[in-house]
Amino acid sequence: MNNETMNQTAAARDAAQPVVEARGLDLTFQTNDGPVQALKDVNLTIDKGDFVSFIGPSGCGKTTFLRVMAALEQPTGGTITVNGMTPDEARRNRAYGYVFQAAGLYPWRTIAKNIRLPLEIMGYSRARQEERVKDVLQLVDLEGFGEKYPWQLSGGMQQRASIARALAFDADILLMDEPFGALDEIVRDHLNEQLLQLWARTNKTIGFVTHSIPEAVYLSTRIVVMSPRPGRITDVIESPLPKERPLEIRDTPEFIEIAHRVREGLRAGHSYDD
Amino acid sequence: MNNETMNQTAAARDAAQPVVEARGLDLTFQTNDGPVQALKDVNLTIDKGDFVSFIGPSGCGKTTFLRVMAALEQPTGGTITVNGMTPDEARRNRAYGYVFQAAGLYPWRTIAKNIRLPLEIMGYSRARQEERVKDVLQLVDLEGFGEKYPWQLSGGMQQRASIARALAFDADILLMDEPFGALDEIVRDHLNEQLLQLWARTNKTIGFVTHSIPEAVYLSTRIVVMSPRPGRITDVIESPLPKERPLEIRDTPEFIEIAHRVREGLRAGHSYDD
Amino acid sequence: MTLVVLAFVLWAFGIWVNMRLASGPAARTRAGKLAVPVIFGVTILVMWELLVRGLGVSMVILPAPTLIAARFATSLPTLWADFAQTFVKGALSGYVMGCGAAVLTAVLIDRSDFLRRGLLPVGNFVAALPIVGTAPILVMWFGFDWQSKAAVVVVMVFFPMLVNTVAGLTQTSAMQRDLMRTYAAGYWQSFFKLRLPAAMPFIFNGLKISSTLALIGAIVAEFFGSPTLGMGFRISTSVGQLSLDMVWAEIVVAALAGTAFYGAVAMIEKAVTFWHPSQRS
Amino acid sequence: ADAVKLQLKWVTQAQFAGYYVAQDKGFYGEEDLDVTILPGGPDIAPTQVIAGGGADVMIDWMPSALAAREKGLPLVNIAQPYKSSGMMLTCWKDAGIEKPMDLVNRTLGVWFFGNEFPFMSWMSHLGISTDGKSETGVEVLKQGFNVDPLLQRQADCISTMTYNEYWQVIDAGVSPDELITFKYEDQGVATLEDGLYVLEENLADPAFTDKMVRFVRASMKGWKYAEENPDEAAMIVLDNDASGAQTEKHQKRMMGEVAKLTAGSNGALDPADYERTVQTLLNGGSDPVITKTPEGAWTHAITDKALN
Amino acid sequence: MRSLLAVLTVVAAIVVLWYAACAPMNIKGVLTELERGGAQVVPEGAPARRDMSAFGLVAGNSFAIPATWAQERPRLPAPHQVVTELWNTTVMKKITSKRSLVYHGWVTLSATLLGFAIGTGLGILLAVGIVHSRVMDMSVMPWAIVSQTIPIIALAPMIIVVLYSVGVQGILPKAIISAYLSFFPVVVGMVKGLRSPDAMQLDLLKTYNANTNQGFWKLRLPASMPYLFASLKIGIAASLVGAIVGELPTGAVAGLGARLLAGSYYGQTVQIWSALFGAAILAGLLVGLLGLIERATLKRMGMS
Ligand SMILES: Nc1ncnc2c1ncn2[C@@H]1O[C@H](COP(=O)(O)OP(=O)(O)OP(=O)(O)O)[C@@H](O)[C@H]1O
Ligand SMILES: Nc1ncnc2c1ncn2[C@@H]1O[C@H](COP(=O)(O)OP(=O)(O)OP(=O)(O)O)[C@@H](O)[C@H]1O
Ligand SMILES: Cc1ncc(C[n+]2csc(CCO)c2C)c(N)n1
Ligand SMILES: [Mg+2]
Ligand SMILES: [Mg+2]
Repeated sequence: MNNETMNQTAAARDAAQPVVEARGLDLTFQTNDGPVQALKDVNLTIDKGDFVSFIGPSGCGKTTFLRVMAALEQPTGGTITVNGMTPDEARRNRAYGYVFQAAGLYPWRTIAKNIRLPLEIMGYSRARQEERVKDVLQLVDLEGFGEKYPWQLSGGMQQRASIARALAFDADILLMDEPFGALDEIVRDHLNEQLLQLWARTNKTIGFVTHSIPEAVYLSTRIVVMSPRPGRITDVIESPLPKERPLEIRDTPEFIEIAHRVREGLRAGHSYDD
Repeated sequence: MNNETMNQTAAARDAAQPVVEARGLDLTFQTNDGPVQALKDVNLTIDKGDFVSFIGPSGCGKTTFLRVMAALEQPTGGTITVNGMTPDEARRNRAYGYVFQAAGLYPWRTIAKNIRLPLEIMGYSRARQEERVKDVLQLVDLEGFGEKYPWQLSGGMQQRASIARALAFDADILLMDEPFGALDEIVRDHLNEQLLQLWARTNKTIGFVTHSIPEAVYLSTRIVVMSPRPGRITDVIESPLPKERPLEIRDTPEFIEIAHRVREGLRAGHSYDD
Repeated sequence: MTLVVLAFVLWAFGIWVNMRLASGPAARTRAGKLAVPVIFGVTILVMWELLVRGLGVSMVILPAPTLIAARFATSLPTLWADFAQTFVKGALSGYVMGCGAAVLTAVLIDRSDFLRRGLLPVGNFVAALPIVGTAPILVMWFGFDWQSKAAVVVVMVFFPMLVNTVAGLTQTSAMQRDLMRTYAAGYWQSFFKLRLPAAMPFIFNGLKISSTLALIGAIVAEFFGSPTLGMGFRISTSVGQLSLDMVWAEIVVAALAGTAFYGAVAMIEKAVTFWHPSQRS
Repeated sequence: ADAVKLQLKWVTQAQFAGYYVAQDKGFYGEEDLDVTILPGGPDIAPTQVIAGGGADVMIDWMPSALAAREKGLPLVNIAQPYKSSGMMLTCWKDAGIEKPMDLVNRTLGVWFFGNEFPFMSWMSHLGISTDGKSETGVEVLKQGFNVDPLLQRQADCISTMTYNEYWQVIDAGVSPDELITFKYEDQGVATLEDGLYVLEENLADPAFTDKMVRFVRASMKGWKYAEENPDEAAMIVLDNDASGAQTEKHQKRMMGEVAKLTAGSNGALDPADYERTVQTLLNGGSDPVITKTPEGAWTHAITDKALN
Repeated sequence: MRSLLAVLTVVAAIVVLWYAACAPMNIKGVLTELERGGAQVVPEGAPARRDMSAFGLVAGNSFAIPATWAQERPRLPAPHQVVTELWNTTVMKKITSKRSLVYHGWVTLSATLLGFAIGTGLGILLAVGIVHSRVMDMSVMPWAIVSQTIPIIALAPMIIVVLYSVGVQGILPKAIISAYLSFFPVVVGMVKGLRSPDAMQLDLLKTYNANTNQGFWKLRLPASMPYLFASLKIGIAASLVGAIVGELPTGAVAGLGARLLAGSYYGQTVQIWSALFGAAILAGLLVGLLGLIERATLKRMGMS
């Protein structure tokens, strides 16, 4: 596969160079009742193969930061590079797989066709398309729903379809905005495991927004805690957990210790007295 | 308060009589590629003052069952009564406060006006409206956002506004469809506590859909576990936890025991081998 | 007088039947959906007949439906020839050319925000030109035969179609577009896979509006010069000769053809935009 | 004063000068009449207006009135201020047309809307078919309101009135010797134009008849005044034109031409002219305007009282 | 600002094309006139030129090009001719004069506005009925569509006659025709708008047991506002066309329709074009005005 050989040479180069490097990033939205500072002085380095989770109260700029990385939003200050280029150049190199906070399936395509969409655009052969669609449908446990239209599925099923769509092609960097928000714990655990396996296998770099502290701790090599008004990074927690993570790791003291630290960081961003 | 005296006499009567009683409930959607059985032979009794959580894989019919209770969907078989009447009669008596899975705020109304909507419809006086809006905005930690329009808020903030809207008036029965799905753990804990307090204070009956097992266990007097294709109830777990529940209760063995049972029930509904 | 009273009794009856039908289970069946408007129409026709007879309205003012039907039946060859001239040659060819050109133009100007900003106001301006003014000019330019009628139709349908298509091409949500951006999809890829499908409801809106405009345009244009053939020619000539039954027979043809045309477009719409919420309920 | 509503056949122009003069000079007032003049236009069928009760009396060409009568609308001619017909066919000389039979195999512009009858009769008189260009037929176009088809050479000939469209062709820069005209009057197929018609049933009402007597008397006074003072009449017409489209030059010239057509009439219908019109129409070939000789389509009752 | 520049560029391009088009469009008439005036043109004689290509004639007689922009009765008047005529008939004439386009525009405008008011009112009423009553939805909507396939210009004279016979005259008949043309877009748009609330928004009201009335005022009506304005803009343009059509069978004594007709009747192309532009400018102003109202309303509703 062309893509994979490319990835490997890239990996060799990236060992020294970080994948994402943000320096003093600012982003202010101009709204009709004044400016809203969504990101303020954000500094962050993400290395090749990192799994970085973003956690923080609602409205703290998690989505916004993900969008800046994917060149969907222009920062109003500071610099950011992705693979040593601007995010937009990286985008044009098809570096990203993005899972949005809402499913965003195209209503005129069936689930299978929705998943096939990026493959068509990136010029996969017919046979490869079929194969990938089948694989990822299975991955998210939606076999048999390929021929349904999006509105015939429940909210959680749609969300899984959109995850499948992002996994169907081999993007270097996977950006996921609360992908598992609408899913129950069991599916979530299952998909968490699958995601970890995929990550370990492919050495992708993953940016992941979540509201669940255990999920963040379980998945990440690094947890970024954010705080709102204005949105900024208050803490970056490196995880000492090994790359190999059975579900039971969640009961180990290290795990609980990190979760505690994240919770403390998170609480600092809130105004509740408890 | 007129409403409350009414509630008390109602409570006396309801001690004997269940609030919701479903017997052999079936619901089949007719779609263009054949019927989808969303609910099959559902039997459930909810007593006055119960806090019932519904948990289950996505697509198992949780939303559908809530909608049937609120007379938003007609069952195709079986019977259901609410307060001894049909759901539709109960609806006409304004028995329900409903929080939808998506926020569903009216975009042409500010947050405060959105919350005021049910109050206007139910003929609250101006002064009472102001007062209620102020109270519930505070409850969900959105003071100062009353005059913003929905799209000026992040996803989580919108969801909180929609919860405030359902709490603004004194409905007998509160039906909440994944109300805290888009919120981080801290806010979620905070709102969980608030909800428990409200419930203890007002003796409301609450139906609550969630994907979080700890949340279900923490909040409920009874946990209904559902399973898909066709959607049915596989387990109903009574909680022995006291009505008074500090957050720390989540570390007690009883709590962990119930959570374990729920997890097992949930797992049974999935096809994963792990 | 009794006829007039009868007319109103019948009207009340028709409404009553429809109320029953619409609120009953029949309303969901195909037959029920067809029956209600048909009953409504038949009620109006019978009322018309009874009122015209009952009030003794002169035939040169408003002929009774039976007279119109009789004239329709005896003039089929003429009506057919007029229909072919006006609808097939004038309206249909103009419709195809106008709508086709509009969609192509929309695609062209869609690539440039500058052109879009510049052309749309001008387009709105041209769309407001009244047909009574443009028709004589176009007859002068394109001659008396169907070509000038087609030209009038092109002018009439071009801008509603253009405006709708351009609006439709912007009808994608930010998230849908962002998705394409993350794939680094090319212009034509996101055009065919996202913007065109998303635009379809609007394009069909334009096609439906244009379908009624096209026939009217072709007919009206014939008032300003035509060969001795065509629906507009026949209508204006027959009015002058006080053959009101013929006028109405042509109007019936126009209504039938126009409704069938509209219905055909609506059916294609249903098949193409089945996914849109307005088609799903 | 008694109210009278008069429906014209066409827009306000010197063609109807007599009535505007009678109005302006107070002739109607002298007869204790309150006359409203309703202008016509390309979309107005006077017969329909009178049938609908929109007017008491109307101006129309006799073929159209007789056709309406056969359709069941009993119109009666009560006066005929126009003695002769002003209609003609105007052709390019350079197209090689010299005599009526040269018309075959050419494209001709004709007015429809009830005005096609004289042309059809003439063609059938000549034995020329109107079904398309051929050695024995002509191609007919439904001419619009203006002379463009001739100027643009979309047609070889068009219908014109001596007092109106012909001069528009001239005004467009064409010199009279580039043109050749065929007057219906000269071809022996002239039909009566611009008569006054009312509904037969109204004539049974003495009050109505009396009103019409006074109306015709005043109108004829207006016509005679207009013939004698053509320029003043044209200016009166101009004052009454609400569209602001008419020009002084054109109206004065039109009045001059119109005066030639009204000159021979005192207002009373000449039965001989009527017979000739009916004969022309009855001979209208395969699709004649009228199929049987009309009965009671005219009366002298009004003019007899009005003019004596 | 950007938009203005864009519009000006497009207009400039159109004007250039327009001038260019005048030459082939008018060349035959110009050559005939020049020939009458004694000039030497190729080929000689109008019949010879009749079937020749206009471009060929322009190429062969390039000296005649300026004359194609200054004809008295052109097939296509040059832009400056139309502008001059517009200027002369608006600014240079007293607005009470019958030759003033402002006067005629006012006559048409009054019928347009009355017709628009009637049509919009009727359209909204029908839409409300259709949305709330199944009978109306099922029986009226198909016939509303049929009504728009009937060529109103053919019916207009009869409508006027019938109205006349029952004593309705003056501005009202015109307004009724204008209303007939404008009610349909309003019905279609409003039905769409009143039905635009999604299932969840409707369900919410259902849980409050809101009555139909409350549902209308608090949900359906506000949700329909963008649709309402879109269809009002189409409706007012249709009203204007309706008023102009309605002027023809009322004797076409005054109004833009009368100007169009008189221009057509006397072959005054320049007058037709200026009346046409007058009508389009009027429509543009009306639509622009509605746009302003729309902006203000939606802004107040927080929807812009
Ligand atoms: N397009 C926009 N225009 C104006 N303000 C915006 C826009 N998008 C986001 N914001 C504001 O920027 C801030 C950050 O928003 P963002 O969506 O990044 O939050 P988030 O961390 O993703 O929250 P959540 O967890 O609720 O999704 C919020 O205050 C939001 O109101
Ligand atoms: N309007 C509808 N038409 C057809 N099928 C439907 C409709 N609504 C729901 N369904 C089907 O009914 C089943 C139950 O859906 P429901 O929305 O109740 O699931 P849920 O338990 O709420 O799931 P989630 O956790 O993802 O919200 C699903 O299979 C869904 O596809
Ligand atoms: C559409 C139409 N075209 C021609 C005439 C014929 N016509 C009758 S009177 C008159 C005035 C002559 O200048 C003319 C031209 C008409 N009535 N309607
Ligand atoms: Mg977000
Ligand atoms: Mg659900």
